[in-house]
Formats: sequence, structure tokens, C-alpha cells
Amino acid sequence: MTDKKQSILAVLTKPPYGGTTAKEALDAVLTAAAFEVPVSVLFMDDAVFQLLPEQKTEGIEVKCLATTLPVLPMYDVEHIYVDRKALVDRGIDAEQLILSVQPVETDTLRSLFQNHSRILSF
Amino acid sequence: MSPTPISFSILVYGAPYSSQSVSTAYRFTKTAIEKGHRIHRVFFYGDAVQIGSRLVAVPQDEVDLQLKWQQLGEQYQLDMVICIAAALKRGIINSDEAKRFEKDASNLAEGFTLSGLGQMIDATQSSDRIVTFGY
Amino acid sequence: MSKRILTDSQSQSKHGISVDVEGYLRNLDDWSEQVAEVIAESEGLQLTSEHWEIVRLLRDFYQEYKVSPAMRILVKQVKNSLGSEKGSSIYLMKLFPGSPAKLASKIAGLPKPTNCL
Amino acid sequence: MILHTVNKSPLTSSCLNNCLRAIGDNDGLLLIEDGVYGADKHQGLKLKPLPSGITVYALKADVEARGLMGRLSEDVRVIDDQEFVDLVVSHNASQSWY
Repeated sequence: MTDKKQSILAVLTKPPYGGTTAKEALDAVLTAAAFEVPVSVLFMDDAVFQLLPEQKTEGIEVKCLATTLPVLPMYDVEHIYVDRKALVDRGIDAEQLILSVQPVETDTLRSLFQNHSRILSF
Repeated sequence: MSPTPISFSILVYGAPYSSQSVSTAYRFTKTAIEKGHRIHRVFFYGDAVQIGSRLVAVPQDEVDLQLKWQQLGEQYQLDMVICIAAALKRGIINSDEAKRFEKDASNLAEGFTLSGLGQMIDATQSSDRIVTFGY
Repeated sequence: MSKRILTDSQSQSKHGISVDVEGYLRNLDDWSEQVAEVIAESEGLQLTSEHWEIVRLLRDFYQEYKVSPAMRILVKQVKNSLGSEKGSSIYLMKLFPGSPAKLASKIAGLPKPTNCL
Repeated sequence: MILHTVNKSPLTSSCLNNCLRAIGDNDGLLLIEDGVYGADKHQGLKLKPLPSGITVYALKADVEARGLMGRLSEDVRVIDDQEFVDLVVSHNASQSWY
């Protein structure tokens, strides 16, 4: 790995349990962080459902993603953004999420893409 | 237009024969090479790891995607990595891992390597462009 | 076929604990402090209070987040809760020679890593 | 400058909508796989509220495979695999919506 690290933007769009992408995205983000590669996370579309509190997955026999997501700050992943429109469209209150996130408006969302040359799309 | 050669890493997420992902990625990779670019790595993640099973049998009148990747990989010495965590869960395993997990067989096809997500993160750092082919 | 349900007869059973070829617990619920001692012993380690600090910290971390911390994160966590003298890879290397995160996780009864990093 | 690829039909997926929210002034938009249905003029073009200055491309092999060659909106440029590679080269990064 080169010395000068390129910061990554991980764009998440999938809900937590119907597929495996949400978990695989989290694994990739944690790996980047473990290697001290700066990584920002952006929740868009149904990925914002990953952040809902009170997820209880015993009934579907799947590991609970909401248990692991709060580990992000421990991994020094500090820039966690969420598309405000995606929250509003789904009637989700940004204050009640399992993780402290920064809701962004469309302009900021666009500049996030422009400011990263390394994008991981999930 | 003949741009200066650059390096690509290709990320593939869709299962072969379930989505177009693996074959669109193949065409892109081959074209990039033919245009003089360098492929740093091809990384198969999610259901795309199924490309690495030696046990896949394809009807003669359909495209053998694994064979195509193997041929391209051999011709251009491609680093074709299959995510180990995603692979093990889906029954793609090499002989070392078969021993570690006490399985009685292994099935990783020639030309592919099982390795960790670190290879994906390295790809973001060591190539000029990342192109993702989702499912 | 070595499905888990059938493996008891084939497994390396140490003091009645079912572990796999690499010495990881097959069933994480089997873990107890005694089991940890037995696993450590089979790795050539005698657990001291210094070892236990790390093992407990690992278990707490896993309990809270259901993920095993990467080495760098483990070092950071140890630093935060046990001080900067212990929060170094050298210190952890001395306690758990070779691959500290893996060895300590094995003793702490965390899932077997998938060689992911 | 980002190259956005979309691989799902806008009739069944939110990919294109998400892409249009994230797309910047000088970005490119490439429709691939089932994404090329978004270039069908008979759908009243779901691409309509397209930010100005954005060029929409559709991947030739996918357009042809689906019998869409004669149905494309005039705003859409059909490109081949070689031009796909060139587009990735000429943008700083790419984002895949799938």
C-alpha cells in the first residue's frame, strides 16, 4: 500500500437484511479503517433503514447489523453522512438513530462525491 | 483518442449466471487491456465469488464465464482475487482453507486466489481508477 | 461428511471441550474461564492477570459489537482502558506471542477469523 | 468529475433517481445492462429532470441486446466498450448505482 493514503467514500444504498450487501459494505469499511485508510460513509436510499433503532433479528436468525454498526467510531470512522431526503421520505428522525450521523442536503451530498476519487459503491 | 495508459482495479459483486455483472466486468477488463491500460487487480466480492467454483458446468451453447476469465487471466497475468470471507460462506474453498475448516473437499478453480478484503482496500490505494460492477 | 452435529467423535477433545483443528472452540457457548485456561495451556501459555485483562477486554468488546477487533483497534482499546504502557503491540506481542489478536481471540472464545485481513 | 453508471431499469428501481440526486454539473451518466431501459423515449424518458450539462450515454451492446436501438431518446449517446473505458479514464472516479 502506498504511503499517501487516498480517502475512500463508501456509498451505501441497500437495506440491512434482505440481501448481504449491507453487511459486506460494513466489512469493507471496517477493513479500510483497520488499515488506517481514511473512509467516509454515506447512507442513501434504503440504506438509512440500517440505522433504525430496535432491530431484533433473533426471529430471522441473522446477525444483527445494528449491533455492529456502532463500532464505526471505535474504528475512527468519523465522517458518517446520511442523505436527509432519504430520512424524510421514510419518516425517520435523525435524532433517534443507532449511530451519530450527519444529515446532509443535496448540495453537500453532491460535493461528497466530487471530493473523493475513490468510491466504493454498495 | 488514445489516452495515457493508467491502472484499473475491477470490483465485481454479482453472481455469474444470476446477473450480468461478471460478464460486463469481463468485457470492460478485456477492452481496457486491449487499449493498453493495466489491470492492477480484479476483486470478486459478494455472490460474484461463485466464479471461482471448479464444479460449475455450463451447457456447450452458453458462455463459460469462468473459462473466459481464466484465459484472460493467464494471457495477461491478472491478479484475480476472490474474497475469502464471502467465498467460504458460499462454498468456494481452496485446499488450505478446507483443512482449516475441516472440509472433505476443495473446489477453487485455477487462476483465482482466495484472499482478504485488505486486497480490495489496497486496490483503492494502488490503482488510478476503481470500477464496480454491481449485481 | 463432517457436519458439526456429528463431529464430537472426530474432534480434538481437550478436557471435554470441543475444539477444531486450529484449537478454536466449535461452540462459542462452551466458553468459561476454565476453558480459557485449557485453551491457553494447549497454546503453551499460563494465563496471568495481565493476560486476563486483555481476554476480558476482548470479550467485552465482542459482547458489545459482535465483531472481533482488528489488531490496531485492540491496541487502541487496551490503551484507552489500561493505559498507554500496555496499549502497544509490543506489550501484546509479549503476552500473546506470534499473532496477538488471533491468539487472544482464541483464548477469549471469539469466532475463528476468516483470514480476512 | 464522476462517471455514474446505472444498471437497473428506472421503472423498477430507485437507482436512476439516486444517481440524479448525486450527480454533479460536469459528471457523466452511463446506462448499462437493464439501465438502458432508462433511455427508451417511449417511457416519457425517466431521465427528464436531468441537470443541464450532463451527457447521458448508453452502452451499445446492452441497447442492441434489448432491441432498443430504434427506441432511444435523441439526448442519449450510444457508446461501445472502448468508449466506456475512455469515459472511466476521462473522469476522476466512478460510482455504480445498482
